[in-house]
Amino acid sequence: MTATPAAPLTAKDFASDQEVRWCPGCGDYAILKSVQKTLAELGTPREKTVFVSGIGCSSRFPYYLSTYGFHTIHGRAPAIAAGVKLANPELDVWVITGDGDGLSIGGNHLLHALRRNVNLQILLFNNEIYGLTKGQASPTSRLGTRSPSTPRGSIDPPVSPTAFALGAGARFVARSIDTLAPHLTEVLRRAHAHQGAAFVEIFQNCVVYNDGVFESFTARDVAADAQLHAEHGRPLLFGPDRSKGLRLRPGQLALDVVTLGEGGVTEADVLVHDQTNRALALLLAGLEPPAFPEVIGVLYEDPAPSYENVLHGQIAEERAQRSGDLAAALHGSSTWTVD
Amino acid sequence: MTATPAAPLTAKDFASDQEVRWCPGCGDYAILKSVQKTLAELGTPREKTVFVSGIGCSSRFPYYLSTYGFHTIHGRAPAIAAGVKLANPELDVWVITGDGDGLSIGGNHLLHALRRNVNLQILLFNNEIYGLTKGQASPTSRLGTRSPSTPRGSIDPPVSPTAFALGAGARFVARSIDTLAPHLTEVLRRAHAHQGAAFVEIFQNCVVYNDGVFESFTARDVAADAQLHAEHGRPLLFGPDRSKGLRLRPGQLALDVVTLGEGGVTEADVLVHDQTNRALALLLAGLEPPAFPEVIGVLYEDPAPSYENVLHGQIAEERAQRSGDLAAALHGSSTWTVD
Amino acid sequence: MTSSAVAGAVSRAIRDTVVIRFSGDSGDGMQLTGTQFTMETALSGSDLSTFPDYPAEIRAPAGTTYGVSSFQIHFGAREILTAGDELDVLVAMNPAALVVNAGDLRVGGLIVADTGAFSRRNIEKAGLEGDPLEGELVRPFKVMKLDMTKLTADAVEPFGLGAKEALRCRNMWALGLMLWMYGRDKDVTVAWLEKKFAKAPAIAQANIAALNAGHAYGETVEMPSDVVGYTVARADLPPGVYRTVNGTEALAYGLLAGLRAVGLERLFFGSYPITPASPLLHVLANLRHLGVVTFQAEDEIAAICSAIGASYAGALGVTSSSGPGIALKTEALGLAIGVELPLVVINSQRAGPSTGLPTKAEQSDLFQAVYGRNGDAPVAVIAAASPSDCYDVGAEAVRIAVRHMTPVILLTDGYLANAAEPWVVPELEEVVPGAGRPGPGGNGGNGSFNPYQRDPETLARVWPVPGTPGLEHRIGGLEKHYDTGNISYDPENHARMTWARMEKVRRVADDIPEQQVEVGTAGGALAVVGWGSTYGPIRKAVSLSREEGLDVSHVHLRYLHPFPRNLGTLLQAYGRVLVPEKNTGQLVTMLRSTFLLPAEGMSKVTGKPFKVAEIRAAIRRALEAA
Amino acid sequence: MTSSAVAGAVSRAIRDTVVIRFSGDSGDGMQLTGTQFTMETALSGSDLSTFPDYPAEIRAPAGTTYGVSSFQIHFGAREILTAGDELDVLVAMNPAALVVNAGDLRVGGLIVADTGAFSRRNIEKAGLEGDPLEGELVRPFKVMKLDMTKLTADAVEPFGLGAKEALRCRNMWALGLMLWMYGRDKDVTVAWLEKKFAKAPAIAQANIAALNAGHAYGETVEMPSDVVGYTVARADLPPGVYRTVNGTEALAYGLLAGLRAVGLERLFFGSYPITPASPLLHVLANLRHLGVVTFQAEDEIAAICSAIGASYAGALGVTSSSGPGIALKTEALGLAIGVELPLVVINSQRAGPSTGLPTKAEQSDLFQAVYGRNGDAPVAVIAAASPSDCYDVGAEAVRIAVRHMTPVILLTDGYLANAAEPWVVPELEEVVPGAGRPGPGGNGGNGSFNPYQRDPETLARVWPVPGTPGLEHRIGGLEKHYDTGNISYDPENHARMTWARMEKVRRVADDIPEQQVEVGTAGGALAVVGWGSTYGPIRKAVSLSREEGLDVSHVHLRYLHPFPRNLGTLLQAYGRVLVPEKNTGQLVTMLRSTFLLPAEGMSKVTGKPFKVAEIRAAIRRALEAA
Ligand SMILES: Cc1ncc(C[n+]2csc(CCOP(=O)(O)OP(=O)(O)O)c2C)c(N)n1
Ligand SMILES: Cc1ncc(C[n+]2csc(CCOP(=O)(O)OP(=O)(O)O)c2C)c(N)n1
Ligand code: SF4
Ligand code: SF4
Ligand SMILES: [Mg+2]
Ligand SMILES: [Mg+2]
Repeated sequence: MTATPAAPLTAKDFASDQEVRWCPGCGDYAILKSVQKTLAELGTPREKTVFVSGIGCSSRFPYYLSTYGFHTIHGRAPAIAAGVKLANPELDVWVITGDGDGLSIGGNHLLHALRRNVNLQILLFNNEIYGLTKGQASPTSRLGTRSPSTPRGSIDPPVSPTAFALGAGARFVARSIDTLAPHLTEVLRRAHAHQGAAFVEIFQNCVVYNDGVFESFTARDVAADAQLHAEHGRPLLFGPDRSKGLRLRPGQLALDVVTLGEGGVTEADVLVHDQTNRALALLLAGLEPPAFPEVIGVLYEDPAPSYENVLHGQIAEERAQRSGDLAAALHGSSTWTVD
Repeated sequence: MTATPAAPLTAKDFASDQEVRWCPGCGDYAILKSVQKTLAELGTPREKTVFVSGIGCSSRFPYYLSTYGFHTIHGRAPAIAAGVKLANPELDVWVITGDGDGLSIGGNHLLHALRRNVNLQILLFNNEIYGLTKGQASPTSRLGTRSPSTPRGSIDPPVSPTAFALGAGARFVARSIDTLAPHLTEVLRRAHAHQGAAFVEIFQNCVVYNDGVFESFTARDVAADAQLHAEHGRPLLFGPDRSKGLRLRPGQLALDVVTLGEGGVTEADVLVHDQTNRALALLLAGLEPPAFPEVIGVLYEDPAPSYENVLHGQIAEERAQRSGDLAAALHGSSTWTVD
Repeated sequence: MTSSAVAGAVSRAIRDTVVIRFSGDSGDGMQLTGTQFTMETALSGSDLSTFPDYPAEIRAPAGTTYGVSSFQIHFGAREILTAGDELDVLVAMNPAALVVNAGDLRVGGLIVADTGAFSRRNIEKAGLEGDPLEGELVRPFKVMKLDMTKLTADAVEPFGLGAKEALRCRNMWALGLMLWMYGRDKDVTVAWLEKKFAKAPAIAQANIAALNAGHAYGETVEMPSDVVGYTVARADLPPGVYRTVNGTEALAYGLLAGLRAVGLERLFFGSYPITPASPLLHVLANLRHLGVVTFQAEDEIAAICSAIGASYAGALGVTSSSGPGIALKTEALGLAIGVELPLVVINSQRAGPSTGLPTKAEQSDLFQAVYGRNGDAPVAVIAAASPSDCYDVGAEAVRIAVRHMTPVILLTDGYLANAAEPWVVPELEEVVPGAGRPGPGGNGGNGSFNPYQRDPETLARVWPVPGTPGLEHRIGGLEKHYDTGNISYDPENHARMTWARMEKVRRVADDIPEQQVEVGTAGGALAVVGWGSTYGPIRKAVSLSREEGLDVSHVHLRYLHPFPRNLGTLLQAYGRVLVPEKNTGQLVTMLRSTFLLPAEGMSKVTGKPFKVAEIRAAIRRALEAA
Repeated sequence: MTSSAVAGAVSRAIRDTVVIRFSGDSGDGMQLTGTQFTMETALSGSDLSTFPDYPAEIRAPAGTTYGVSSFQIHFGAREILTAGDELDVLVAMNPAALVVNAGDLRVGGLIVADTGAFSRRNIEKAGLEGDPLEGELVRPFKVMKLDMTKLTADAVEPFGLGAKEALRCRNMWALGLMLWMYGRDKDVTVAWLEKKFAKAPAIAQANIAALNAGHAYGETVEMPSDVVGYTVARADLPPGVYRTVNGTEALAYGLLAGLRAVGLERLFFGSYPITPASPLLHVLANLRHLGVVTFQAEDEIAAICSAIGASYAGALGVTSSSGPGIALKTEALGLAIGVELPLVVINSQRAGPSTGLPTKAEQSDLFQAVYGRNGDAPVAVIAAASPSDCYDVGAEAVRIAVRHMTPVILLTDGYLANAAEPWVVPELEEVVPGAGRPGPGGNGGNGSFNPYQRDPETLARVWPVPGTPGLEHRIGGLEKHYDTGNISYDPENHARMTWARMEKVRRVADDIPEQQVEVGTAGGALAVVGWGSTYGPIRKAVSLSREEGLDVSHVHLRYLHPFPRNLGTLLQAYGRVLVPEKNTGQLVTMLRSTFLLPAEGMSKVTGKPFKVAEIRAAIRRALEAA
């Protein structure tokens, strides 16, 4: 068996020999590139890396990587990935899911993977639509989305993936954009560095069924005004010349947009991002253009022991305390002899 | 068919002829009493009331009421209840679930019932254990809970039902205690009055498998110090003489316990409860004795159109615009005649 | 509109039946092209049958073989039962389409290829060395090379579309040519284009121009001497008002007709998208003015659970999915069986196991439908045989579910869901109010009410509906007492209830027609027994074999559980029984165990329909061996 | 410790076998009482079989009939195969226990009742008018009235317990009396009490005092003349080191022995609690030092999915549930079949459908196991016949799953899970490293690796494990190419893979022993064919019938899919085949379809075990009819 070459791997080394089968122009292509780039930079060996996905356009992802991969069933990737990780904690396990896969049929497994804090990187490609099944509304589709299953417009208030993750008790919650390569790779690096379940929502454009749904903050001309790149310990500033910021409304738990200089507002008035504050993360997750910027980056990170470590720690204890001899165990507490 | 007597119904009128089969001393008895009392006070006719439950000790609930009832399968009550409500919005539909039923196997349906905002009263009896299956740890069990399935203590960080509901986008989130009858009935009344999905977590004592797990704030001697009864528009005060309160840490999204009079603290410094602030609700949901009081009452309420109303509104529109004649519809857009 | 109307100058050869396949890239609009050709052909009085076939990917990279999307239509002056074994004409919009489909063309068949799309790049994308139009591949066929790309570009030039939009009109050019070739009209397509692109008139006009250009090309331009126009006479179909319908539409209408027949107001449809079941959700979502409530649930479990809740509330609960999704519904289906509520569960079967081949049809979920539950958990199982049969089967499923207070599993498949054919618009019967629906039951007095009171004839329980005063009751999945409906752990009672549930479903057999022979005689040397979408090929194969003088009959089952009461005796009357199935042998297993009959299986598990020729060969083998 | 050791002064009558049932309130500790009596009885050298039976409620209100909890033990000097048809002794701790169980007592049997618990209140709670000890009910039996409540109170008085705690010792008093009556020792129980209540010595001592008092009561006090002590001779069991084991423990050990035999380090057990499957989770959670990882998942779907993930990662994935939970695993099981990973799925069957009777055993999930999936989705299915057989079957399930790279469904039931019997502690064989486990496969070079390379003999695919350089590969539920493992939509390839999956599982039949005859001859007038926990009663009934000279044999199936290769021929050699099942007839259906054999079913769906007498009667009927 040929070991992975000693020479540092490049992004190309993480491409499989399979032809990529997404629609031309699909945001998934850009994400694939960024993931391959990140893997190369992390330098984790291919053979120790496993990508687990559910079902959906996004979930075809593992086929296009040269690592180990498991394209499973709809919504169950987090549960299967947990099994992989608990059975062999040495492996570096990534989960790829979509807004339908992860939040419609798979919401329960996502909830429990997050609250248990299994050390997985969970990437949710949110295109606010069911791509593979030809464009029905998904749990993240905006109210009024017209689709084959909602000809008069969808009537389900959408769920916010990040708010959901925060409510579930996730200890790493971040957001990025398919085509924002530098930002995305950095977020992926952070997610990988985080010990425990790391949840990353990636806004992904479905050119066929939901084209341009994120334009309000991804379009070149508005991006600077409509995106706030949150960084821990730094003031929550945005705008072309970082002249705008978020201020905490005095005595209340609410945020306002302020412009530096206007009405004597200085940078000191601008709230400093504290990634360890869950309530702040929830507020940031809820902001939307046009009134507010879309906040991306690491909204929340507050590490705790990861599930597989605690589990195998307990088991190690038991092994230390009790004999591993099966034959002995078979005899149980009391036996008698017939001769 | 005998119509419900005109005479106002009493709590006893809401009891079925079935013998109640919970363990002596189970908190479920107290909840049953409060629900029957509430139903009598609401004056909703028995025949228009439906209780839907999953599986668990708590889910036996419907058998003990004289209303319509459906004891379904594990974790699925919210989905079945949604079907009942969407098929006949005239009905007043309650869901009874447990911490295992609602948050372990049933987490996904709870998520979607809440975010869709179907007009259901969802009561989750949280005893932090699997009662009916003889005491295994549940998703709300505290870390280290020793149970038949976790002999060395559970290692899953518990999920907070209220935080989960807030993250899911619920528009009514409340908390009460099995034996706190006046408080519980008031919360139930509020939940019923709320148009849309109303989520109520009820701390319920399982005398057999998790006895006393809520003692730290339910025990007579500590209750006053350890419980904060939140009310919209009123300062968040607690303590025997309401001498303690919660203050918002200046410039931050964090709460501190302060004592009126000490260090010049006055009631004016105490944060006023705003039930429309999701971030505040999340903060309150996270407070725990001994450092903080356990906050009960309506943590969050911010009504939005309920799902079944919007749905049937759309349908009414369609009926108004298009002929309901099936025979005509069968002909479709173009036909031809063979003779 | 007869063909004469457009026959024009050229002399036309007569054809009895024709099989055409339009094939191109997922992006080339072949499904639309086929659908329009179907419509025009139906209107011109041919009988027909279609077979759309597309990849699982939404839009695989252009030009690749796995991105090829095809639409096949078989039409003619005779009764058409299948989409056709072999192609007479292959319209290939690119090299990939040609290589993928050439093998299905009959020797001497016609290839119409858009040479404009046979660029070096596309040829490579199709995994080929040289231009296939020059090579061995096309040797056995007639090839008509046309630069449709250019011809279309010229035709739409006046409308100032971008190159990309212009190219998108290619399929209409090809359609125009084919409509001319078979003497079909194009008015309906013109009207349809005007409606579809109402918001973008330029695009509408361009497409119409392309359509006309393709049509005119055949009409006017000098065609290769060996390619002429054809006339296909009208089929003498039984008189009536006709429309084209695919299995999905027919099924949706059937459910509504059934609803009406049992006097119910509301059909609640809880579903979760999955290929190839989603189209039913899409169709019903547009019929909400007819009493449908559609609910796209968070998953299949919630979908069936919401439908069960709706049935409990007095509506008719219906849920629909495909194999993997049906699997997820299993536990909840058990609940519906236990509480004895009416429910229709529709399974659009696809090739498995697991995700398998989502866009390919199979019949491999029969075992799951009949046997696939924990406990002794009987349901009624019926299957649709053809697109139009979906209407009758849909109505029948509702009738059985409501009259017998039982879940009914309706089996269809991805082929039926998408295949279309002419359909005589059915008459709706007068409805006898309350008929076919169990009553609410009587109150035992003093608040005790038994929701499991049974109809002595059918054993169906009463259907008391929330909202009714005095009938308040509790039901659930735990075993209940036969006489009170309360929870009961009594062993004898469990046995009594178990047998009551079994017998209730068995008695469905007393309420359905006896099994008829589709083609042939009741008894003889050989019976070919089928179910579901194999109907067309089997019927055709048996008919042709009988014309040859072979002693073979066709028996086709709609009722798979319980079987029709006379089925055993009927099948015993044949020397041999052959059971073709698109699975490894499921119905044949059931027939053997039920009737101890040495029935023999015939499996095809390629995800493709049986060919008439394959079944004819099997018939011959069976009779020779006999 | 032989009975002589405690026989004491009184003269003892000899008994060959005895059936005792301890019965009382859910809160009365009957299960513990029975378990201790079992332990002492086993140590004294009797063969035995037990049958715990308790309600679905945790603690139904005291004194109610549905709150009654019972423990039955059948022991004796002969081979004991069942828990016994009829009771010799009923220990009734309250009126409800008496009314619920009296019917199972043989005429002339002994009732030992605690009169202290026959208060007016308790009598009413049991739904009775007057004291049953005075009425018709007990007329056919001997009744021994003892105020155990008072006798216990007196015995524990010195330890100053509250009335409630004192009452809790009643069961030990009753145990003491029964141990005396059958000349059993009590040392183990004393030791067990000291350990159990180590933290509360007063309670320990009080219980021991009660135990001694009950024992002494028989020893010393003047007993009713017609009630004496008994001696039950040692059974001559085959020599060996023995312990008692219940089906759950045996199964857990069997899985570990199987793991060891295939040379794997880690068994991953993903499960979700459900009655009656939970005990396996509880037992394995205490064996993590032996290489087990237990994971209580959020639901059954996550449970099987985590196990599949673990198998993908190179451990052996095992999951366990009961009917409703198994139903939920169906879709994921299809994935395991599609990706061909080893997996053991254990189903502790209970009475269905739906929630049904959670604490009652049934065999009604056989169809689900064999047929219950979408697509052509074969798995191996095996079943355990007795508590100790669970060990062998557990090991065999692991062997088949790993050697054949397939999911295996192991069927057991709530009866086996809880029933206990003496068990010869098995020897573990030497392990041949790497044997019985497929290799990782070879790398095709240039990064392309086919994870579906097959063993020419078994058709099992290779098992490349993440972490291994050079074997990186992708698998999934979509159909894959036979030769490359890549996604393939090719129709012929799908057919090839479908048949490969079928044939792989069929070949398990070449790797298992031929079917043996349990009792009797290979061929004859009548075969009684069973599977699972009906083993005991069938074997006993057939043995007794043969002693009567009847020509009947017992064939018991461990392998339900595929069947043993000789099964058809074997069964053809009998005039008639009778198939007793705790369902409405599932194995019998499979035998009929597979072998076209006119096998006849015999159903019992009360949730209770077959009685030997019931099967003997059926044998007689069958032979007379023959
Ligand atoms: C059990 C099951 N139910 C439904 C489906 C059909 N299905 C496949 S993908 C999908 C939704 C995919 O949406 P999303 O997760 O957002 O992925 P996307 O295609 O948008 O990337 C559905 C409903 C399935 N394959 N399996
Ligand atoms: C599909 C399925 N899985 C598992 C079970 C077993 N089961 C019944 S109740 C229960 C947990 C109940 O816990 P909870 O919801 O907290 O209710 P409680 O008994 O504590 O009131 C479980 C696992 C079941 N009945 N059905
Ligand atoms: S359908 Fe949408 S998400 Fe799917 S591949 Fe195409 S563009 Fe991407
Ligand atoms: S087990 Fe616990 S929750 Fe269940 S009935 Fe008994 S006390 Fe109540
Ligand atoms: Mg999506
Ligand atoms: Mg609980």
